[in-house]
Amino acid sequence: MSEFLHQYAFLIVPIIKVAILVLVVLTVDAYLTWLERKVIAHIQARWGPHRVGPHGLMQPLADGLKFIFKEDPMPANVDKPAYFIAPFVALMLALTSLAVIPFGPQKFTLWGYESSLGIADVNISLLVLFAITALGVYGVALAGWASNNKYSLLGGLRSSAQMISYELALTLSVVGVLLIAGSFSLREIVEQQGTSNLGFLSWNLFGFGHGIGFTQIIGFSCFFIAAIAETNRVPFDLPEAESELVAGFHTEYASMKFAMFFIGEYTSMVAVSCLATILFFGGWLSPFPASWTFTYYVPSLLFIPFGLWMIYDGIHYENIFGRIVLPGIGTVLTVVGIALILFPPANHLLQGLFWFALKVFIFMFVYIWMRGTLPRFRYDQLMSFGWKFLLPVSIANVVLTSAVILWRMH
Amino acid sequence: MHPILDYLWIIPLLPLVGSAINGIFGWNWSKTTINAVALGSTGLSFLCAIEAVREFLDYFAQYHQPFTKHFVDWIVAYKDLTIGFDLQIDHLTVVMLLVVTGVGFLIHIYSTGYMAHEEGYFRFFAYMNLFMFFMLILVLAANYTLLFVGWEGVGLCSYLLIGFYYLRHAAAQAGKKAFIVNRIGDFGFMLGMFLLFRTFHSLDFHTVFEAASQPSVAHESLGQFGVLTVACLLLFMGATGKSAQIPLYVWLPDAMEGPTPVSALIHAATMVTAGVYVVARSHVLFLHSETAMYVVAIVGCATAFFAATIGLVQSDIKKVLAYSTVSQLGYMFLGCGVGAFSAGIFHLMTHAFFKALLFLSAGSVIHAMGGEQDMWHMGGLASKIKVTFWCMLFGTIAIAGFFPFAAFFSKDAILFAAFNSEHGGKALYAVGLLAAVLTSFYMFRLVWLTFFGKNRYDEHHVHVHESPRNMTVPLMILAFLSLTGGWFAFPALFGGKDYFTDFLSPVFASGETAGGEALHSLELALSGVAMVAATLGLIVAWRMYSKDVKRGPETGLHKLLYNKYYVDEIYQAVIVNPLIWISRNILWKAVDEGTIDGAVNGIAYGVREIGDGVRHAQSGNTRSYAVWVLVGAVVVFGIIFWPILHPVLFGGVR
Amino acid sequence: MNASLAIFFVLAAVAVAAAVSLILQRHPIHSALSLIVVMVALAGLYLLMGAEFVAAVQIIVYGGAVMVLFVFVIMLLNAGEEEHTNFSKLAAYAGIPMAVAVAGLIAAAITRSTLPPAQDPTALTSTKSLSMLLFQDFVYPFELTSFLILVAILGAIVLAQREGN
Amino acid sequence: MIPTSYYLILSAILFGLGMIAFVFKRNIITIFMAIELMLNAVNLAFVAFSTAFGKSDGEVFVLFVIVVAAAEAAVGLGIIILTARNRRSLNVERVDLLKL
Repeated sequence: MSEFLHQYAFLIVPIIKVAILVLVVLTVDAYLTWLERKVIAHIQARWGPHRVGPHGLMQPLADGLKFIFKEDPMPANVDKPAYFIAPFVALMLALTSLAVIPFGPQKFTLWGYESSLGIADVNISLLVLFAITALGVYGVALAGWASNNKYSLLGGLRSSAQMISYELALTLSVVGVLLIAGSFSLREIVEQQGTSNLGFLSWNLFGFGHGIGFTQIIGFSCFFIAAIAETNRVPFDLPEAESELVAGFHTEYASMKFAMFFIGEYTSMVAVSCLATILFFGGWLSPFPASWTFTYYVPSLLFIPFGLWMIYDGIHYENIFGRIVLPGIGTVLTVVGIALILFPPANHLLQGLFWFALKVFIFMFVYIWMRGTLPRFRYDQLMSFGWKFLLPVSIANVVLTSAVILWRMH
Repeated sequence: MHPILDYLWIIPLLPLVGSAINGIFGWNWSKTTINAVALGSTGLSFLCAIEAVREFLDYFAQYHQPFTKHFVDWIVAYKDLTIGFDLQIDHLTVVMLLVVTGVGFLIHIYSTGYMAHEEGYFRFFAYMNLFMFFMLILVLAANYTLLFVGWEGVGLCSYLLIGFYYLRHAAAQAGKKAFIVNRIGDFGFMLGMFLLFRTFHSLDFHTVFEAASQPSVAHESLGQFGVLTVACLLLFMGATGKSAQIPLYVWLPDAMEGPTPVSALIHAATMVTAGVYVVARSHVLFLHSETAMYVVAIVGCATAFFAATIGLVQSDIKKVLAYSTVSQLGYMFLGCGVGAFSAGIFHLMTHAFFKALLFLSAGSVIHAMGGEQDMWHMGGLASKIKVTFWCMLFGTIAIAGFFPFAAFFSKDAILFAAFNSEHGGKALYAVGLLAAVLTSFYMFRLVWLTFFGKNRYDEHHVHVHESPRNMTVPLMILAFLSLTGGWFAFPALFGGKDYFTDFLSPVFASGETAGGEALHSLELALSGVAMVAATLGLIVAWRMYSKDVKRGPETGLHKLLYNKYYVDEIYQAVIVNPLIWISRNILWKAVDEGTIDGAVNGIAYGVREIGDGVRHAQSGNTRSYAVWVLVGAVVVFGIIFWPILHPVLFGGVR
Repeated sequence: MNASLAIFFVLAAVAVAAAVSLILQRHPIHSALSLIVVMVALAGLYLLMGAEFVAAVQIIVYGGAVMVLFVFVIMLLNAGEEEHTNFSKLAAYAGIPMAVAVAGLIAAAITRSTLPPAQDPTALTSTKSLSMLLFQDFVYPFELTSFLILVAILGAIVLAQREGN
Repeated sequence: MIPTSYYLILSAILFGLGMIAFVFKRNIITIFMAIELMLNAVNLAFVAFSTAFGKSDGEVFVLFVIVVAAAEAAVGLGIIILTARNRRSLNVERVDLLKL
């Protein structure tokens, strides 16, 4: 048994990692929807989902079941192959993009096969990521074209145009970071952000790790805006502008196919957030200088109070189910927090993941926040903004950064 | 040291500049301005010529050789063909130079009066100056090519001036005739030049004559049809064309269509003597070939007689003078032919004087008669236009050869030379003498018909008036010259030396036929005979025309003569018409339209047919093109990969 | 039969199959999809050969830009199934044989020619050295290509704009 | 280790398929795709050689080819749009006149 494992570890370990990742990502997506609805509701002074489970915590589950069991009608004379392929393309590419993202610093050895946190650790991971993002267009375009529906077609064309337009800005805004890091490997990019002992100041966003002048704030701004556009989110969500295109390219899709688009979108949101975290926010690095060892207890300091609050809040919940579930979760969190204090190795293991997750969560929140806040762009505004403002600015950023680097070299 | 010699080109250049100025700007200038330019340029070049002569004599006294100067390279074509713009002066050139510029200048002055009322005044003088330019080039040239340039140039000017009244059909025709007939002669001339170049690998006079005087060459030409003979004959062919000798004389009488000053300058004094000049210039070559000399002498002699006979009965005053010119030129060639080159040139000079005088006087008469040229409508003019009459009389006496006028000396010298030249000289002399009789006859006939008897014209329409001063003065000067022109040879009569021959001796020293003092008594005797001949002509003319005569019916011989032996008609029938027929039916219809056009059209047609066939490959269908590309690729790869592939394909073989 | 060889054969099979489907598909958009597959497969082959950068560029530019352009145009012109006209007899009869002949010649030449032994992909130059080559030895051609792109953009704009504006 | 000749053969096959597509397809756009396919085949050969010789020049050349292909696509598709507008057809066999 074990020698079998040892022999084929190079296959088995990645498979396991992929399984775990997919599960996690799907769950995260599901609860992102819940989070989004909740947050927007509260922004709009509503309750949001509140029926299914306490605080509507079971809502995603219900939605999933609904998606699975719903009828899947197919419009007349659509282009079948394209119609079927499109959602798969969308979802698959989105998931694949996560494959090259490193989630933590650690390398561990399982059955004599050394691997890292993260599926594949290729040394051009960033390029691969962009390559996959570039292909992301097809899902939308094909869907829009195949549905044999003018609104869908318009939506598809719009989103494709939007994607390739902002892809340029996206890629170029990253070049600054690449110039500083001198590598395509995300892991190396993160690591070189931690070289100095300045904490968050040495992140590429501020760039003090290398001395004054390497700040990538411009780059980050361009990147984030372009990323939003890439993922068709507000305020760039024209492809699915209900008011004008009745939901754009996925108008004709129902049930599971629609779900695929949906999941794909959220996954790509996650992926982009991870990317932003890695490139500009030091990935899994903690915002404090590495020498401040006491900061290792920050996770616990977050978990324990939150858990205690949940217990307190839970026991006052109106229905019995909630009174059981919420305190349970609270207990778990508190226990984890205490455990982290008690077992430093585990704590050490979790540090990277914690900070990474926290940063990504913040990004997701910003996404949702913007959706609750900003109005939608007009199409021509979108295009002219992308081509006439974003692209030049990111190019200027590249020139600036390379100039600074040259200046520093001499 | 020699300002003019060093810049010899100034002499021809001046008339050219004058011609250019008049020709370009003269069209709306006043006659005064045009006169200033034309006369100024000509006169200046005359003065320059005199100065050049003075300097040359000085130079000759120093170096005893002709003056030659190379100015610029003109043609550098072949390793041994380098033709420069070289000018040369020797004693022969001196004579020609003075005659051309001097007489030319006088005639220019005359023209200002004669042409005063003509259209195209500026055009006339532009042509005249241009003619002067080319003529000077001709006489100054130091190699045959440059000489040929002048030769063709004067031909051109003669054409332009004959056709000066280009609105008159006859004038235009005459111009063309002169041009074409000259072309025939020039053809021979060019062949001669080619032959010379082929033989001596040069065309410079100096080189050619040096080489020709080598005994080897002389030996080579002993076979009577050696290279030199042929070359000389060809050159002489050119000379016959230019100097209107048998058989190419036909153009000169027609050339009288031009204005009279033109006839005087070009067709009497200067251009037509170019042939004689060439023969004299090339005497070194001619002396090597007795045949050529014979031909020259015989042709000259024949022309002298033949033209004189025609001159007997012409009624147009200018035609008479034209034929007399032809026959006088014949004399000159006779002189050259019998080896008396200096005598020929001597006659050339004197003839230039008196013939110019005669023509200008005739022009004056015509001017007086208001354009009338037929002598049968004149008569009794002697009292009305005295100056003209006397000048004409001077000229007549001079040409008739009375003592002590010019032709007496020059013609005598020729006849004497002919008389005591070996083989057949006597015959030549006899014919020459006969021609002299005829000459004095038709000249006096002209005088009587024109100036004496009762007038045969209509008083009311024609207002006879003496010509203006600017016409009569040149007449007087020429009259004086034609009286004194011959006196260089005066002492020869009394056993003294002939200064003219003496002057030219540096040039002709090589081959003058000796004579002179040895047979002094004989020469005196022959002079007497010549006088008698002239008097005979005078008396006959007096007998026939002194009393007023009616124009008799032309019959028999008279008719034949009056129609110039029908030579023009014969030429027309024998040469011109066949040529036209050949050109039209063979060269044009068969060769040009049939062969050349046919070939061209055929090629075009073939191309079109082929294109029509191939065009179907151009279907415009991209897929077909793609397949063609593939076919090409297969071929190319097959060739490139052949060394690798043939084991695959033909591995089994052997 | 080691892993890389297996991967090679898989990718090669995919590529060829997709190319064939490019030919057999009646609808241009399906041909376009097949072509995308071919390109991705080729990218994989490049990775296999250790040419990572080229692989990435292959997908980004070809897959992400050029083919998207194609798909756009197809959508824009709303191209339907292609009609199987046969106006060109030559293409109908000689076309495919000729193409096969060319390919065969090349293949034969390849099999006949002596090639250098394949090297270990890991030994291949890294992206960094590639960039060195590109920006030092080939810098002028590189700049020229940028001009080319500029010209192409202008040309495309001029061509595609309607007479109206 | 994979012999270079495998890659070359593969590229030859792809190239041949591209040529077949070129002469076989009638739709201008598809024919254009065929050209792209041939370019890709050539690229494969380039990379294979650069691997075989262990020099990056081949890859550089591939980059240039890709750039040129992109430019070509931009212009070519522009032309195709124009043609389709004027001719109302995408069939090359119907586009066989230089002027309408």
